[in-house]
Amino acid sequence: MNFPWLLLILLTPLIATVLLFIPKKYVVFKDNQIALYSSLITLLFVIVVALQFDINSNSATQFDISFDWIPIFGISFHLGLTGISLVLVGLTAVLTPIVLLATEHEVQKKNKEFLMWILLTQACALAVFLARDLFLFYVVFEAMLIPIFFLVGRFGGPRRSAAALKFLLFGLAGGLVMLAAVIWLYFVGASQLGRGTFSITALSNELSIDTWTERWLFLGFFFAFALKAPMVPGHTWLPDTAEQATPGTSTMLIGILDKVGTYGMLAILLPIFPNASREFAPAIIGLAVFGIIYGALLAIAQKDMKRTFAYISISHFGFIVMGIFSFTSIGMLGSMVYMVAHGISTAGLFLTAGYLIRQKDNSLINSFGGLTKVAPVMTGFFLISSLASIALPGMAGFVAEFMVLTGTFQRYPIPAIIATLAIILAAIYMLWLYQRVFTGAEVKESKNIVDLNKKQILILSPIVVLTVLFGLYPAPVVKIAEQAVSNTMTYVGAVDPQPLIGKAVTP
Amino acid sequence: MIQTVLNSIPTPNFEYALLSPILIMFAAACLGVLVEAFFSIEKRRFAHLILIFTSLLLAFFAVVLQSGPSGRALVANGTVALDGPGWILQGTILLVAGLSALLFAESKVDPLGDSFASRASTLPGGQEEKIVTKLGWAQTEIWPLFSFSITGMLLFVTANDLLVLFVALEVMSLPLYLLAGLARRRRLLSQEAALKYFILGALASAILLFGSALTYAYTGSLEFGQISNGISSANNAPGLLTAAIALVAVGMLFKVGAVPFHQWVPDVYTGSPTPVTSFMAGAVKVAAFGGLLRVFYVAFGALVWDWRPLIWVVAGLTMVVGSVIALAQSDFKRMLAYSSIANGGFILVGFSATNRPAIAAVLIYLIAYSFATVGAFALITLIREQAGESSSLIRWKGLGKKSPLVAGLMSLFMLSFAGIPLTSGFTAKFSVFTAAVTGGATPLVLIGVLASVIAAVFYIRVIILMFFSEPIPDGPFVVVPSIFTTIAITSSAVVTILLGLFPQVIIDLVSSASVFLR
Amino acid sequence: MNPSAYLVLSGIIFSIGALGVLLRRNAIVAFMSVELMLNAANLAFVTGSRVWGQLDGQTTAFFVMVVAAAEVVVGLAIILTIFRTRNSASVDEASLLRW
Amino acid sequence: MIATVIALPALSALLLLTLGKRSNKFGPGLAIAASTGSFLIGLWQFLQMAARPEEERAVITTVYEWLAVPAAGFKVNFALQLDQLSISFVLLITFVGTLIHIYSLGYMSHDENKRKFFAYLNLFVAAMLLLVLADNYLLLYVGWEGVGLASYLLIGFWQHKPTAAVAAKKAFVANRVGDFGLSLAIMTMFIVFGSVSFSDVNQGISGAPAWVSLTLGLLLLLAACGKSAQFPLQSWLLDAMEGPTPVSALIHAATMVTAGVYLIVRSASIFNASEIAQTAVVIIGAISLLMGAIIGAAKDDIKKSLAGSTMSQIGYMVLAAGLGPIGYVFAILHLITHGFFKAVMFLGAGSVMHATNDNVDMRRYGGLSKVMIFTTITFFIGYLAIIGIPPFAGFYSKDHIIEAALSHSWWAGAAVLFGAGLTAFYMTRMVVMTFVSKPRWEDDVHPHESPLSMTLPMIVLSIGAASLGIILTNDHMFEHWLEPVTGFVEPEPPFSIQTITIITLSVVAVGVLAAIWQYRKIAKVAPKKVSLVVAAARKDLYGDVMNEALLMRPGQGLTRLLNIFDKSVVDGFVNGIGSFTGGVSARLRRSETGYVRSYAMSIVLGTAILVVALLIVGL
Repeated sequence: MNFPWLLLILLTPLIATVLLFIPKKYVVFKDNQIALYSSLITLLFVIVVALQFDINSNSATQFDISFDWIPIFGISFHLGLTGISLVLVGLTAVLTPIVLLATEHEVQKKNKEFLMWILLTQACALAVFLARDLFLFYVVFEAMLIPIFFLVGRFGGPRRSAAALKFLLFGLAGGLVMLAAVIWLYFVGASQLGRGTFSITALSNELSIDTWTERWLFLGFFFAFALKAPMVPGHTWLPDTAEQATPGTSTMLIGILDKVGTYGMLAILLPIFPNASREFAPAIIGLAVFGIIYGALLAIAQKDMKRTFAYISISHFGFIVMGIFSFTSIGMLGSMVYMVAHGISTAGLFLTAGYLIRQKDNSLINSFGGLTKVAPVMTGFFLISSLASIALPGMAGFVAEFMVLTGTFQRYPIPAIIATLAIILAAIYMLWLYQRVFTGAEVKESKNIVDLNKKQILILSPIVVLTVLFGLYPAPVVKIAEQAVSNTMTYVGAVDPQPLIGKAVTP
Repeated sequence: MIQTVLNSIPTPNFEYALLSPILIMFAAACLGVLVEAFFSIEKRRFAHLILIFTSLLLAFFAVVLQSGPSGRALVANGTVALDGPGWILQGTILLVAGLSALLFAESKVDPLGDSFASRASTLPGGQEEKIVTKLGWAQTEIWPLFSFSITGMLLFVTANDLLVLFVALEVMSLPLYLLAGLARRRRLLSQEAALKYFILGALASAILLFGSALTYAYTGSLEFGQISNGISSANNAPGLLTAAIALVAVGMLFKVGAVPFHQWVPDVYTGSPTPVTSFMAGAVKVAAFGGLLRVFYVAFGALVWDWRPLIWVVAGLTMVVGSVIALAQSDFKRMLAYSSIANGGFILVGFSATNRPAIAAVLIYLIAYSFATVGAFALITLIREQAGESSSLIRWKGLGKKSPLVAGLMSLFMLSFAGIPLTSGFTAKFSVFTAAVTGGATPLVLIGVLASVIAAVFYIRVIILMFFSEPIPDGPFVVVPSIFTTIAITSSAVVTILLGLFPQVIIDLVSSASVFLR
Repeated sequence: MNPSAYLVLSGIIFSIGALGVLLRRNAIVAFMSVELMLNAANLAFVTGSRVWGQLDGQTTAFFVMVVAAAEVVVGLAIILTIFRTRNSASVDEASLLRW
Repeated sequence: MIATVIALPALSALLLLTLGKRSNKFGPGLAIAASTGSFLIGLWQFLQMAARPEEERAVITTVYEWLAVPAAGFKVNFALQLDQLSISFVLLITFVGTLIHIYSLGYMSHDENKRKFFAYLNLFVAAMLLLVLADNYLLLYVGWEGVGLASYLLIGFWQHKPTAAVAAKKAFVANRVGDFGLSLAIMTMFIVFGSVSFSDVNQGISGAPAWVSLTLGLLLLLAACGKSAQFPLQSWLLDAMEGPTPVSALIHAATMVTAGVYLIVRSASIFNASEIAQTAVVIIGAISLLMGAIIGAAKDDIKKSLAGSTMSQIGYMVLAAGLGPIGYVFAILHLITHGFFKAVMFLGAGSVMHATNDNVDMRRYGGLSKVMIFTTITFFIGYLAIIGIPPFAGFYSKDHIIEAALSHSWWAGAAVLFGAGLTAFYMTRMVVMTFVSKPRWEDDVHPHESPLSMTLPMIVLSIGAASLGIILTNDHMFEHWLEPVTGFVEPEPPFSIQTITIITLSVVAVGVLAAIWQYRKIAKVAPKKVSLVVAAARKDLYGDVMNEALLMRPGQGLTRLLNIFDKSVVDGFVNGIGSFTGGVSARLRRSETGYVRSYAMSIVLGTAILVVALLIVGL
């Protein structure tokens, strides 16, 4: 067995959670320090793993560690790293400390509890990206509802209970349907292979499911992932949740956890149900394109900043899904970059706006105006995050969006063209929001807004740096995910379309 | 002459050792009666406590020691089947009953004493009641009744004969009817619960008995194995037999609280003293399903294609109706009652798979559910107002602020009921659904999924009330219990978590023991 | 003999008992109806015993009687308590627990 | 090396923005130094290039591999292409850019956010250089949006004015419409050629089917329309005048708005391959040049009038670029001369505003020549250049375009000729209203000449505006210079060149005279009763009205409708399930009547049903 790096990554936040509850006389660190240091240690481990990660390796997973869990069902506690999961693990590891730092004073009273849930959220996110056993994946997929449920319900706005309930019910609805599919899949596997297994690798490699069963199973999984991602029309929980949750929670939720939906599509749906994936791809692309435009249009119509961000994310998730189901290397890799870019820009939007919203306890767009003058630095950060979010070239979002669109265009030109319209809508929703909140005459409410201080600037800087970095040099993400994506392409049996004339440039 | 007659009757072969769990509890019950007769009122309680816990422990050890492969046999002339499921059910019943016993014994949470009326014979609200309450008397008859009931359960789940089944059912139920009516507070409701439970229970057991009689009339035997043989040798199932099966089914389904035979459950659960409710929702449920499994798998197994569709319908109805009505409940105990109905539906899903995984799944579900439900009911006893337990949900607002521990544990049980992974509830649901899919009951699984989502709403609402709302003024307070309740709650919580994290142990145990002897 | 006649009779008695439970308000009468149902079962048992030429069914009838007696004890105790509190043995009056 | 041209202003911008107020003191100086440095490096590069033989002049420098998906054969480098075309732009951008930096020193001296302004200017210069130096369309796109961003920031620089903020957003959105075209074009290139670099596309286009060049041509034209404010995406440019005047001069006159022309010329091979696309370009150019001129003739706001003029002049360039190899060179030539003379006029306008308390209404100017001698002279040189009086620069570039247009078709020729007349009219009108006629100043206005930092750039630019035409066209130097990149074919107009010159000059003369006659007397307030044409022109020929009626209003309605739809139908469905279940629950709950006999009833009935059902199943 390998050195259990992945276990270390997973255990760090859990241990920190325990440490939070050890009486303070035995622990030198303050609560915030414990959480922050643990997230930094996790990041360190992830970096170590990333440096050792062999991007050319043909094996399905690396750094595997596996323990028997429920052998009778062929269930094991199997962690493993693919390029796809490494990218998302990295995103989680980077965003968590930023969120922890940025939300340091977000809650005063129940700080310990807040930190606990954030750390548990992180642990769940890491586990779900690392799981190579479908049962384990499912368990974490459902379990991670709980920390977010509490984060929303305990620390949110006035209608947080309803939002938390809605969030949880959507999650459960998707999850339970998926559970039925998971069990059915297990049954299919057991009767076909003669032994029950939940190993994702084994299920992808060895199973050939009959057409109708595969279709149903595909739909079962897709339902869960689509609700999580969220895709229109299963999206209504997200605006409500984002509106009520604190910015830190929203960052964890939308920036990281919602990626589980798209990750699931890429890492589970496609490899295990290749035929059904191919069959349903056109319909899903249609749904995704609809979501892209629908989300963008609705983002324009919102009156609340946080709701706007939520609809923007819905639009962006449409892009990610579209890239995945384009079945082209560019599209899928584009989706990977998109997930990273979206995670970062979401964090930027929510956290920057969070500093503002917290001062007034109000996120209505109309209640602000002309903030540039009183808070120029905040304005700057918000503008950069906005631009990152609307995929300004030179920022990570652009590379991602371009790759997704190009990948889709290779196979589905019309949907890609329609989706491209979103770049116009994006300019409208984001800049109009910016215009109303930050420019124009100062509103009375805005007079006593305090600008970001040095510490806050420092906290938000990594977001900006990463956005630009991946915009100018997306190679790290692309290279890491490349092999995994090419494996997925092989599973689906898709071949990249060749250029119409002239050969492709050989590297 | 007499000698020859006596010799012509074979001496019954009676395996005392293997039957010892049942016998121990029976003895405890009889001794309990003697304690009532011979001990002074001050010492009775103590003696009963010693007696009950010793006997429960002894019986449990007897189960553990003998439940190995060598201990599986048809005993008492084939009327009792001590097979894998039988032993596991007995063990579970003893453990869960033990937890309930701890709640029975608790006398610290209520300033007036334990949960039972000081004198059941006194008029509610009358002068006499006040006096005996002031004297601090206790209705210690609950202990022998409790022991009898456990004896009945132990026998019920291993009964391999319709007559034994009927007798065991009555031994199990009659004490319960009485126990239901013994609440210290809200005695009118408690008595009403007892009456309802009694009349409906009697009706149901009469139906069961008539079904048994018809079965006997058709097959000429009361023993499950021979009934099965008798059925298989017939070419088709004539009306007599199908009617018999239906009647037996009703009797059993009544006990498990399946729709449409469920209506007693909410009333009785609400009215009974909470420890008794926990006993009914925990141990009785286990026993009832144990009996149901054996009767239908062993005796009527040959007609599985006839009765299975009906079980499908009942299971679906039970899940949906239980979950849906629970949505509208404002009283926590009543909500848990509907939850118990709904959970019964999920167990029926597993039951309807009618294969070996189904037996294991049902057993796992029973174990997971019974512990969690006892834990939940135990927690109710701690949340009080001046007038007694505070079970009105709306008043629980902000409970998490007053007592994070109690509210947190309650949330744990709620999450387990909702089937969230990493709790025992998920393990249970997973095994039941897996069994159902394997057994070809996939549509039922889909209904189960739907019902789970509905059910999640009311479980989660409890958490929302406790944690996401501000406390109301003059709301309930949380009392610190004695060691009894503490142990009960802790064990339930531990089991709930352990079964969620490491389900392997229990799955192995149950899977290796999921074959009925016939 | 034709056993079906006895079985039909027992069925009829059983149904009468069931109807009694449904129709009579007085708890004691309702309870007596349940006893009637038990006796219908006894008749069926005895019929079966006769058909198969065994003693099992007849023995069972005795067991049932004993159980019925036990049931009476418990039942009367409960009904009595109710009666003492409410001065009525009507089952319809005990309807505080609902919904 | 060439990368430093971009890096200098980029780093300077980055520094000024991150350091914040701490760099207030040295900020403007640093920005000017960076821009000057870029210009010097560019100049050096130009001299080196000029020294090399013709075929070795184009050099591609790969900085690093930007984006690569080997599996799909997809690779885009961060690579810079320095050739005759791009170096021309580099020089124009850095030279004019530097001058306008210097001018801003005076113009923005009182603004508290001066440093930020210079940072944005530097950012713009960097982005614009990236745009013209990129060796592929995707990298060009980065610069393309970069200048859009800079333009957005600078238009909205005085964002406390709501109009400025709105204008900035409008500009960005309109540009994004163009970007829609550019994005699709790039994607199409990739699926057709497997590459998005200029050289691969150029090579591949000859073998591609006709629809490829047509599609690409139209998409690129859409992109160009957005960036260069051509019909139908023109309306943002007039609003963009909300920005500080140096911005208008640099971005919305001399450089950024001409990027569309650059794009078309850069994609010459694509347009050469599709006659329909070319014709479309010519038509768009013709419409825009006339529209711009008409708008310019009706506006009383000096900057808006100049903006109309810019649109019109870019219309000339676009039209020229649409003519194919006979026009590319002249499009660029006009672009460069226009960069000078329009910049000088904008700066002049800025100077005038500076002198009149930021008044932009020409009806309240008049007689300024007496108090602002440098401004008047430099503006007048620009005026002579734009209306095409020999030997000023505009004469050479515009005359060539007219020749080329005439050799293309009669209607293109007519359009450019008519445009020339209109140009003469509105420019004369402007000069008359501003400098010549009687003073109509506001009472508290005391006009004065601007400081040296402002007049100096104007003087330098006016020298260019006066002389560049002669210098560049001398011995067909510019044609030869650009020919290797764009190709060049001598236009063959139906008339002799002399004839055309005479016709042009007479049209111009008519325009000038008409303006002088029309504006011999000027009211302080714009007359209300005017002809339909003037009324329309004052409203930007209803460009905004159309946008509002066709896009904005329906769009707003749609989003509002969708919002309601989302809340009541989509979410309503979800909530409906919830309340439906709740309702069912409330009803079913009533089945629990509390009457034991009714419970017994359901047991008995249930039993009966079960028995019957089992009997049925059993059969």
